[in-house]
Amino acid sequence: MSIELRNVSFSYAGDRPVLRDVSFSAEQGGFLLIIGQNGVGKSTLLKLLNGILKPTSGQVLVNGVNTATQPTSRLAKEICVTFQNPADQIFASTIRAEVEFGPRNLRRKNVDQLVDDALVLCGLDALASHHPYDLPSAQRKLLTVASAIASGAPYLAFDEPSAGLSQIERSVFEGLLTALKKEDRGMIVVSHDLALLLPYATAVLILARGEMIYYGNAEVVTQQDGLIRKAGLRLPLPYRLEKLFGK
Amino acid sequence: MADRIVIQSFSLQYSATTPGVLSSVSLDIPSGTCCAILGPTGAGKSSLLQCLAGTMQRHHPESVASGTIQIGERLFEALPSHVLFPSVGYALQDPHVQISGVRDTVFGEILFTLENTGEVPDEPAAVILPLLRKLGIDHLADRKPTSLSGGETQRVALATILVAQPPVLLLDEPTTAMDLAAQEKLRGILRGMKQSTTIVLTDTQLDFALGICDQIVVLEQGKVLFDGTPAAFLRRLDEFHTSLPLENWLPLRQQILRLLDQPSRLGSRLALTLGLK
Amino acid sequence: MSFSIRQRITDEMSGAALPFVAFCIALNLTAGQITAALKIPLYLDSIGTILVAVLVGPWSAVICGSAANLLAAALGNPSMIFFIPVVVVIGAFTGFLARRGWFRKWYLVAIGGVLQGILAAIASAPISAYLFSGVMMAGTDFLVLYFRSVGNTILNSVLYQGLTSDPADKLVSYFIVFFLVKNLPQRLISRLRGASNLRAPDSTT
Amino acid sequence: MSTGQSLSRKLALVLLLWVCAFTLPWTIQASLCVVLIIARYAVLPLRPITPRSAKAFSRFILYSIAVATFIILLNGLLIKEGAVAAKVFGIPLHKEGLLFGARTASRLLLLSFSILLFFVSTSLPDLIEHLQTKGLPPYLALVLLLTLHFLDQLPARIHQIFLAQQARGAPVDSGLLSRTKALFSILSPLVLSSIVESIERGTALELRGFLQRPQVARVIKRSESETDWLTISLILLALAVLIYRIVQWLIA
Repeated sequence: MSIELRNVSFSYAGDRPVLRDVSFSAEQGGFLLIIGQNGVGKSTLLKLLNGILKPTSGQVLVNGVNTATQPTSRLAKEICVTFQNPADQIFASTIRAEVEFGPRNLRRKNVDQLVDDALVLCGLDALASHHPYDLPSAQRKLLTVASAIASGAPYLAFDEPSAGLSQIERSVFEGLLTALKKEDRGMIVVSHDLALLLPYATAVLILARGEMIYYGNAEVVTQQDGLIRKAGLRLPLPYRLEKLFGK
Repeated sequence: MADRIVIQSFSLQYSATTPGVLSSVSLDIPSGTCCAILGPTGAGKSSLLQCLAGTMQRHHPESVASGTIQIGERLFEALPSHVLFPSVGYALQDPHVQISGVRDTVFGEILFTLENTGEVPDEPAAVILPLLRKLGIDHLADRKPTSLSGGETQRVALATILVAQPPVLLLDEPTTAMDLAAQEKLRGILRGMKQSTTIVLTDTQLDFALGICDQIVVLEQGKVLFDGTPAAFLRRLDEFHTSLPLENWLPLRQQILRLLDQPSRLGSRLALTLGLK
Repeated sequence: MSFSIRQRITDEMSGAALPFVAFCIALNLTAGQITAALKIPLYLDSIGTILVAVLVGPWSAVICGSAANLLAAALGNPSMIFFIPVVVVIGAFTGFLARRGWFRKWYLVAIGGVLQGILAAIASAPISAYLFSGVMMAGTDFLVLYFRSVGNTILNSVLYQGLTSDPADKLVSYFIVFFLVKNLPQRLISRLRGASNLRAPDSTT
Repeated sequence: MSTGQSLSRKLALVLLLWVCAFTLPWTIQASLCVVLIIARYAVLPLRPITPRSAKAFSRFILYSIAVATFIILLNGLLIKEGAVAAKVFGIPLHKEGLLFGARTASRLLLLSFSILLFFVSTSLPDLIEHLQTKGLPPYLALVLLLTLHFLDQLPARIHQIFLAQQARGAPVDSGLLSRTKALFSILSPLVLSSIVESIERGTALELRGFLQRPQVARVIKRSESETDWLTISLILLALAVLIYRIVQWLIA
């Protein structure tokens, strides 16, 4: 059981390729962190995962099924992709109704249970009857995470899930990462937030100008500064200080 | 040019029946410095900025406030009743919202601010182009404001405020969804304008603030937990691990403190990195 | 008088309300297109106007409706310009009802919607009778045709047709707005002038 | 020729045509409609400025033919006065009715074509800018420009929302009922987020000093009112037609 990309390239009609020859596989219980500069093709990669976009060449396999042959509504049962902007998806007037949307669409059997668990994991259970737009934006972000968890999909993919989170939500987020690992869910996360996510990553993929310049274990990233630089990124300040002290 | 901000025992409730968002906050932000207000969601950071910008009274007519706010020469008992622009510039968290979209070009969008203030110079380009150059976006002057990338939008949004040369600049969580390279660029820009502008920014993390700010304020549940220099903050780092994400910082604490106290090459390099010098 | 009207408009149209009114104009234009594309037998093209009337005020609603019809004309449907008087009536009347608190209770909304439909029918009848002789190139033309064929004047036929179809359209529009407004985040809405239209009078103090 | 001048001329032309639409005999009005359609191709300042407006104009020509036909035939059928002028599929059409229809249709089309010709050949932002120099309050100009901005952004927004909801399993590609539901799940975030965003935008405008000082809200260089003879003659012509018509009516 895995999500696998085999030599995937993608270009929007007639344009130059956004992604070139990307291959990786994400396992259940694993955490793949995808890093790279803005506009490097990370969001395109996410859209390939659930078949919203189909690869120009190569294959995307979700649990062995080629995405080219399946509609997104079917693939959404296996992998739930959440985009960056909560405003793109929030439509209900209560938190609970919002979180219910996914599992109901996917016809899960135990909707109430899924929703309750997700709300508790994201620390939103006490706010279930509130209007999403009455929450601070950081909690609205967690709401989209709760929606994804409640979908019941074995794989979850996120675009910058920790952007704008403060310490309160960050500790909630770390808690749910641990819980999801225990549930054997697979995570694929696109993020700049190395400080928060690098410790949880089981694999890291670095993209630069549409190409995969590194795919492998996470420790190497903090040790080889050049790798990060090559992607046009910088390590968080504490990591850099650590190096400074090491010398 | 820049204005000093003095806030004295300032308290705020959104309405008489709801719990307070800010309780007896007192701050002194000297002119031409940068102050970072840090704290978790709901600490009252944005509310404080809204009070300083003058939107609180307008948007929440039922709010109850006490204490005084002094910006430059002007003293307000409780809340200012109107938006203080262009004396105070306030950049919202989402830069896309800041760009009105009613003008075809970035240049026009920035000119729009000058039209609003009623102070359009005879040669607007002579004011706007140098500003764009300073922010490193002069090549975007003729672009459509809605066709820009996130980082570019942020700098254009900043320009729409800065063009009015506000003596006080408020930035609400400017680094959300910015990669570190973009943060570095913004930090450079802010450093360049500190002399002429008093900057108050809010953030949920420490990293951006270090290296730019002269003063750190930690706010939690409407109360000031800490108010002092970055160096003083680093000394008391472990007190704030529930309010700020510091798990990467705490292991380094001892070393930072040791190096800060003894002047060595490594120490001065560290001080430089953290903006303590 | 002209000063006071101007003053009232600027009172309603604070900076915070402007983009909202603009969005509602866009909503009017697109709602009409969507119902046309889906072949739903309703116009719903005054939803934006009604929303502004409730959340901002009557003057802004009049501006919203007029601007929407002007832009619709500019975007390829010139006959919308003739019906500006009708949207003025809709904006002003709905704004008036909202000020009286008619958008707090569902049954008042229902009565208001029907009344609004009748008013809209009366306002639009002379226009479509005189300029179009009742031929609007819409499904409702058959009704006009029927009324005329049994011996009514053009004006009366158009009026009868309006009275059979407009109340339903406005009733649906009113309810859509009623539920929409209920489901909006109250914290943000309070930045708009008309937010007090929705609160029970005792809680405004 | 400045934009302002060209706009004044076009506005004067619309005024003249509207006066004609309510005064002159229908035969002249019908011929004026044809003249307008030709003018759209022949007169440079009246040409559509974008492919989109050119398409709108072509579409309206087709629509106008249909409307005219319907108005004329239906009135010929329903107004049973005068002799039977023609029979279509055995249905008698009366002369008075047909004439009434022709009068209505030519009036309607002349009014419509004059408006449409004006708009397709004019850039809306230019028009708004021009009206502002003529005293349109800045907040109204801003509302109109913002509307155009929203309309411009709408397709991209809908696409984004569509993707987000599809990823959550919204059934966008099956059965009618679920499609209606999916429509709801796309329209709701659109309306909700647009309203929230529009209010935020309003705050941002306030924070940029918009309408803070109404008295100096916008310093617009008022264009010196240069006398443009074409504009003046068009207006005079409109007046002449009106007076001629009133005199005729008084005599009769």
